[in-house]
Amino acid sequence: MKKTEIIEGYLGYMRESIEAVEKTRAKRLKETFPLMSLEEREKILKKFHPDYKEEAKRPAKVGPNKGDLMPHEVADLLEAYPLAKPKDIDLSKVDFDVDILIIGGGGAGMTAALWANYTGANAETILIVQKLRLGDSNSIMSQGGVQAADKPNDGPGLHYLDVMGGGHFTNDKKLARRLVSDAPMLIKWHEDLGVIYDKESDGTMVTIHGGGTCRKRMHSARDYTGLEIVRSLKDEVLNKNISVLEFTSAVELLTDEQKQVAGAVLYNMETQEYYVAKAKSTILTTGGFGRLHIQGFPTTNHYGATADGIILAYRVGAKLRDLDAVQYHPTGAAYPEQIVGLLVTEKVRGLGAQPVNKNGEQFVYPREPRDVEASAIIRECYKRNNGIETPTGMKGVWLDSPMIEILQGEGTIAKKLPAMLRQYKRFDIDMTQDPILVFPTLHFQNGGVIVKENAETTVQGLFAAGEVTGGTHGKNRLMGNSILDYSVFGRIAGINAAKYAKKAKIGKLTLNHVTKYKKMLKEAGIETDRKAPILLPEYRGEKVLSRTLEIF
Amino acid sequence: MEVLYYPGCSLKNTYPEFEKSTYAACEKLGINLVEIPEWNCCGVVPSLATDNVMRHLGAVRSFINAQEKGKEIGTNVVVTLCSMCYNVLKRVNLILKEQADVLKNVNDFIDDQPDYVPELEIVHFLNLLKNVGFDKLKERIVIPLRGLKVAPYYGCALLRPDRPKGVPIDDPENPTVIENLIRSIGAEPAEFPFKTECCGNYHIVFEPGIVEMRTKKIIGSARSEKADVILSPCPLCTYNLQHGNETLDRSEQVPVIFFTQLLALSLGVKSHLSTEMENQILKKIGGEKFV
Amino acid sequence: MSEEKNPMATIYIMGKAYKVPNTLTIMKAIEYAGYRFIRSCGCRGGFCGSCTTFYRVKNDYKLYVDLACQKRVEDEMYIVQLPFMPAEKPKWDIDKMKPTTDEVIRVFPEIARCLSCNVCTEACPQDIEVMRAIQALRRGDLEDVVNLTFDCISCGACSIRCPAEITHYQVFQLARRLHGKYETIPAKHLMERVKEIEKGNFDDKMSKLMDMNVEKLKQLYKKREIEK
Amino acid sequence: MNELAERVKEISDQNVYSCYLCGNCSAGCMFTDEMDTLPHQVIALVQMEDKDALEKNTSWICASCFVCSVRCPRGLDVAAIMEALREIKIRERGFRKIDLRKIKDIEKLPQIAITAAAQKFTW
Repeated sequence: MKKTEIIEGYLGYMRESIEAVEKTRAKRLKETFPLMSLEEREKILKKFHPDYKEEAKRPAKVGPNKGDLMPHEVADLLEAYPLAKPKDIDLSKVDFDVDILIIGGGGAGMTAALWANYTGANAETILIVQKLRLGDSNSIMSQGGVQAADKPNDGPGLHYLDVMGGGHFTNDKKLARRLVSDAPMLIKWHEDLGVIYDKESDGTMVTIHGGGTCRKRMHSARDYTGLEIVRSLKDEVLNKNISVLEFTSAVELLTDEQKQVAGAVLYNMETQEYYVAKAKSTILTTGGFGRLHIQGFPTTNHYGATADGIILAYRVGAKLRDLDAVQYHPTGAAYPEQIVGLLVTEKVRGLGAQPVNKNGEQFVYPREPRDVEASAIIRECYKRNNGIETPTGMKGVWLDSPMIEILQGEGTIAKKLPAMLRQYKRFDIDMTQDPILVFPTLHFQNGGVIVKENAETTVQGLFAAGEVTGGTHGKNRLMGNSILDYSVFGRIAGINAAKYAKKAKIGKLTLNHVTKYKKMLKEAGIETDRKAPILLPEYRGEKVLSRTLEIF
Repeated sequence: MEVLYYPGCSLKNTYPEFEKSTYAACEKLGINLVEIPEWNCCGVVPSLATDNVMRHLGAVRSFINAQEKGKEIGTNVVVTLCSMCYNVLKRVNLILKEQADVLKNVNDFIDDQPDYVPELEIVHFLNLLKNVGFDKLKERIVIPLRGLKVAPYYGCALLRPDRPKGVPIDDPENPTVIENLIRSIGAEPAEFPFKTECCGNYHIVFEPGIVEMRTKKIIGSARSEKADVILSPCPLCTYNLQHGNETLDRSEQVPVIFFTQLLALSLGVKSHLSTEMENQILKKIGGEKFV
Repeated sequence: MSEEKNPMATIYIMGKAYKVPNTLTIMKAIEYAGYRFIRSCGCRGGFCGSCTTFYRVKNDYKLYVDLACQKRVEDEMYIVQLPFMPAEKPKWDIDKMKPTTDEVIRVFPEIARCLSCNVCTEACPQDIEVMRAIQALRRGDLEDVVNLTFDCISCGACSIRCPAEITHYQVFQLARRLHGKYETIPAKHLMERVKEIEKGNFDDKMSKLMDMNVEKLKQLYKKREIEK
Repeated sequence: MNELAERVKEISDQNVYSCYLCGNCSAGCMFTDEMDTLPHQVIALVQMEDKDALEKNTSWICASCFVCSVRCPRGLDVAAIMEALREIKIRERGFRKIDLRKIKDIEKLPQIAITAAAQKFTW
C-alpha cells in the first residue's frame, strides 16, 4: 500500500491507521470508556479547551461590559466604528413603519414572527429582515435533533439538571427552567405544523441520547432536523403573508428620545441603499459569531454568522454575558479538505460511533458534554500525539462510524444520517465501511445579549431570542438545546413583542446612541479603521484583495 | 390466473371504489391482479403527434416496470380498468411494436431503466372477462340482478381509434361486450343508441358547457330507455356524467356506476357502491331479502 | 497550502477563465478568484440550497448540477450559479386541507403536465428521484413522496430544467406538510406531557430545583442515573 | 403540397390531399354546434394553405373522440389532423391557450380531467 495513494477516499497511510481501528472494533463494541467526574472535567477543560487560553482573550475597553474578558475577535468588533455616519441617514423619511421588526430570518426570527401573528399582530405589521435568504441560517443546518423531556421516564427536572450541568452551573436559572418547561409544547406545535419527526409506527417519538443527557430525549428528523423544521416554518411564514426583506441587513438600531429601541437602519446589500425601518418593538434574532473564526478555528456555521446582533445591541446599551465561552463542536470534519470544519452531527456518537485514536484505542466517553469531549480530542491530538495528520497539516481522530451499522443494523446510516452519508460520498468516502476523521470546530456562541424570561433585553423595546442571547446555556450548550432555545424563546419574544407593540408609543427617531458610542470609542483612545457589523466574512483570495482598486 | 395490473391515477385517488370492487370480484373469480410497481401516469389522452415521442414516456416507463415484474411472475399480460389508461397504453405499445425507430428513440432516452422489449400485451378488464367466458361467469353469480335495466356505456377510449390497428376492444360501431356482461350477471341491457358517444372529455376543465350538452343527451337517452343505472368503464366519463346529472332535475337523473361494482354485487362480494345505491338496486331486483 | 504543491485548475466563471487550486470546492474557488458572494451562498454546508451551480466540462454535452459548497472544481469547468429560482410561492392554509393528491394538484395543476422525462432527477444535487416522487404523488402515495423527498433542500435545480414547468420543491413541501400533519400519528406521550406541564404538575419540583444552591445541584447532577 | 399541409403531415402523418371533402367527419361529429367551422371545411382550408385554419376554433373544440377517424372513407385520422393544428399553435413561442392555474372550480375536478386538458391544451 503506497502511503500517498488514494484508496476509496483515504490516503495509504490513513488506511494503515484504519486497519488498526478495524482490529480493535470487536473488542470496543463491548466496552465504553468511562465518564469523567466533574473534577476531571474541570481539569481537562482548563488545560485543553481553547476558551482557557489566556492570550486569546482581552477585556472590552468600552460599553456596558467594559472590563469583561472576551475573544479578541469579538472585542475587535465591539471596539470598531459604525458602518454609517448618523448624519448621512435621513431619519425623517421612514421606509417601513411596522409594529414588529424582526432582525434575522432563521429559526428564532420565523418562530417569533409566527407567534407574534398568533398573538394578534397583523402579518402586514410584522417585518422580517434577513441578510441571506429567508431560512438560510444555522437553524437549517442543525442535524442531530432537539431535546424535550416528553417520555414517561423523563421530566423537566432531569432536563434542567442536564442543562445546568452541561453549562457548568453558570446558566441563568430562570431561562433554563423556561427552556425545559416549554420544550414539549414547542415540539407539539411543530407536530401540528406538520413537521415530520422520527417516530415509531404507533406515534411514539424515536429519541436518543446527546452528549451530557441522562435520558434519551433527542427528537430528530433523520439528520435533517433543522432543515425539516426550518422549511416548515418558512412555508408557514410565507403562507401567513408576513413581510420578508431578503439580502437586507440591519446596520444600526434606532432609538427615540425615551431611549427605547424604535426600529433599525437597514441596508440593501445588493443596491447598497439604506432604509429606515420604524418599529414599535424590535426583536434581535441574528444568531451567533461562527464566521469570526475565533482563534483561527474552522466553523460549522453559515455564511452570515458574523456577530451583527451583539454589536447592534451593545451600541444601544444592552448588556452581554458569557462571550468568553465559545462552543467548539467536538466533531467537525477534518478530512477531506473540501469539507473541513463542517459538522459531523453528535447523532453519529448518539447512535454508537466511538472516537478512537490512530491506534484504534478509545480515549474518552463518546458523549461527554461538548466542551469536555472537544478538549479530550485536542489532548489526544496535540498532547499525546495520537492523532492522524491530514495532507494539509491538520490533525484529527477517527470517529468509528461503521460501529453504527453493527450496533443498529445495516442501513441505519442511510436511514438516519442521510446528510452525513451524502456529504462523505461526494468525496468517495463510505462512512458505513470506513471511519471518518474529526477535530473540534467552532460551533456556537454560548453567550450573548442578556435577556429576561420574557425575552426582553436590558434595553426597552428590544427583544432577543436564539443564539444571539446568553444565559440559557451558561458557558456550554448541550446538543439539541439550540433548536429548543430558538423555539422556546422565539415564541416568547414573538408573543411579548406583539403585546409590547400594542402599548408602545414611539417618539422621534434618533441615532444619538451611535454618536455617543463613537465618542466613547474616541475617549477610550481607540483608533482603528475597523468597522462593524461586518455583515459577511471576507474570503476573497489574498492576491485579489491586495490588488483591489476602489473605482466604482 | 395471474396478470399484471395498471391502476392509473383515478383508481387510486378519485374513484377507489372502481379498484376495490375489481379486487373483490377478481378474488372471487380466481384472478390475481399484481400491481405494476411504481407505475407512471399514462398521460390520459394519447399524443397524436407522431413527432412527439416525449408524450409516450410515462407509458413506456410503466411498461419497463411491468416487463421486469412480469419476468418475476411469468406473464406478459397487463390489465387496465380505466379506459383512458387502456387507450394510451394500448396505443403506445402498438406503436412501439410497429415502429422500431420510435422504440429505439425512447429506449435511448430512458437511460436510467432497462430497455423496453415490446412484448407486453395490454388488455382491458372487459376483454379479460370475455376470455374467462361470460358463460363461466354466469355460473359464479350469487345475486342475479334480474329486473335491473342497465345502460351499457362505452364512451370513446375503448373503441376508437383503430389506429394503430388493434386498439378497439370490440366493434367500434356496435360493441356488445358490456351487454354480454350485463346479461351474464342476470340484468337486462337497455337499447342505448348513445352508448358510444363522447361525454365531452377534457372540456370539463375549461368548457364545462360542452360536457353538459353532451351528457344531457347521453343521460336522456338512458332515461328514455328506462335504464336504472348507466354502467361506465371510464373514470372521466363517470365524472362527466355525474356532473351532467347534477345539472338535471332529480327525476331526470340516471345514476352512473362502474361495471365492476355491479359485477361485484352480483358475485356476492363487496360492491363498494354507496349504501343508498346498493339498496336501490337490491330493491329493484326484488331482493329485499338481500337488503 | 502553496500553489506549487497543489496543481491548479482552469475554471470558467460565467465564461471568464481563472486559475484556482484544484482542491477547492466551487464555492471557495469562486472566492479565491476574487468574487465576494452576496447571493448563491448560504450555509456553506449542503443544507440550504442557495449555492446551486450548473456546469459543463470540456468535451461533454451534459449539463451538470451540484452545490458549490460541496463540489470540488475540475479542470475546464464552465460554471454558472442559480441565485434565485423564479417562482411565486403559492399560499395555502394547511389547516383547511386534506392529505390527498387531488388537493396538491389543485394548487399545482402543472403537475398534470409531467412527461416522465426524468430530467429533474438528473438535475438533483441531492440525488433525489424527483420524477419518481412526482409519480408517487400521482399514485396518491404521500408517504412515498415524503420518503423520496425528505432530503430536498429546495434548490430549484429540478424546476429550472423541467419541461412541464413544475416547481417540484414547492410541491414536495406541501406534500410533506400534509403528510406530517394528517397522516402521521401524533405522539401520545408528548400530548400527555404538555397537559401535565400545563396543569402545573412539575411546578413544585422545579421551584425546589431553582432554590437549590450550586453545591446541592451538583450533588443531584452526579447522582443522575444515565438511561441505558 | 403546400407548407401548411406539409407541417400537418409532419406532425400527424396525415395527407390532407387524400380528403375529398365528403363531409362524413362533420356529419358524425358531436361537437359541431360549438364549432365556427366544420371539420371538413378546416381541412379544405389547409388544402388551400389558408392559415385561417389555425385560427378557427374547430381544433380546440375537438374532444378527440375519434368518431371522424373511424368513419372517414379515405382512412384519414381526422382527429390527428386536428391535433396537428393544435400542436402548430401550441408550439409557437409565447402562445398560451389556457392557464392551468386559473381553472374555475378546480377543487371539484379530478386529476384525470386536469391531466387530459393539460396534455391537449399545453405543450
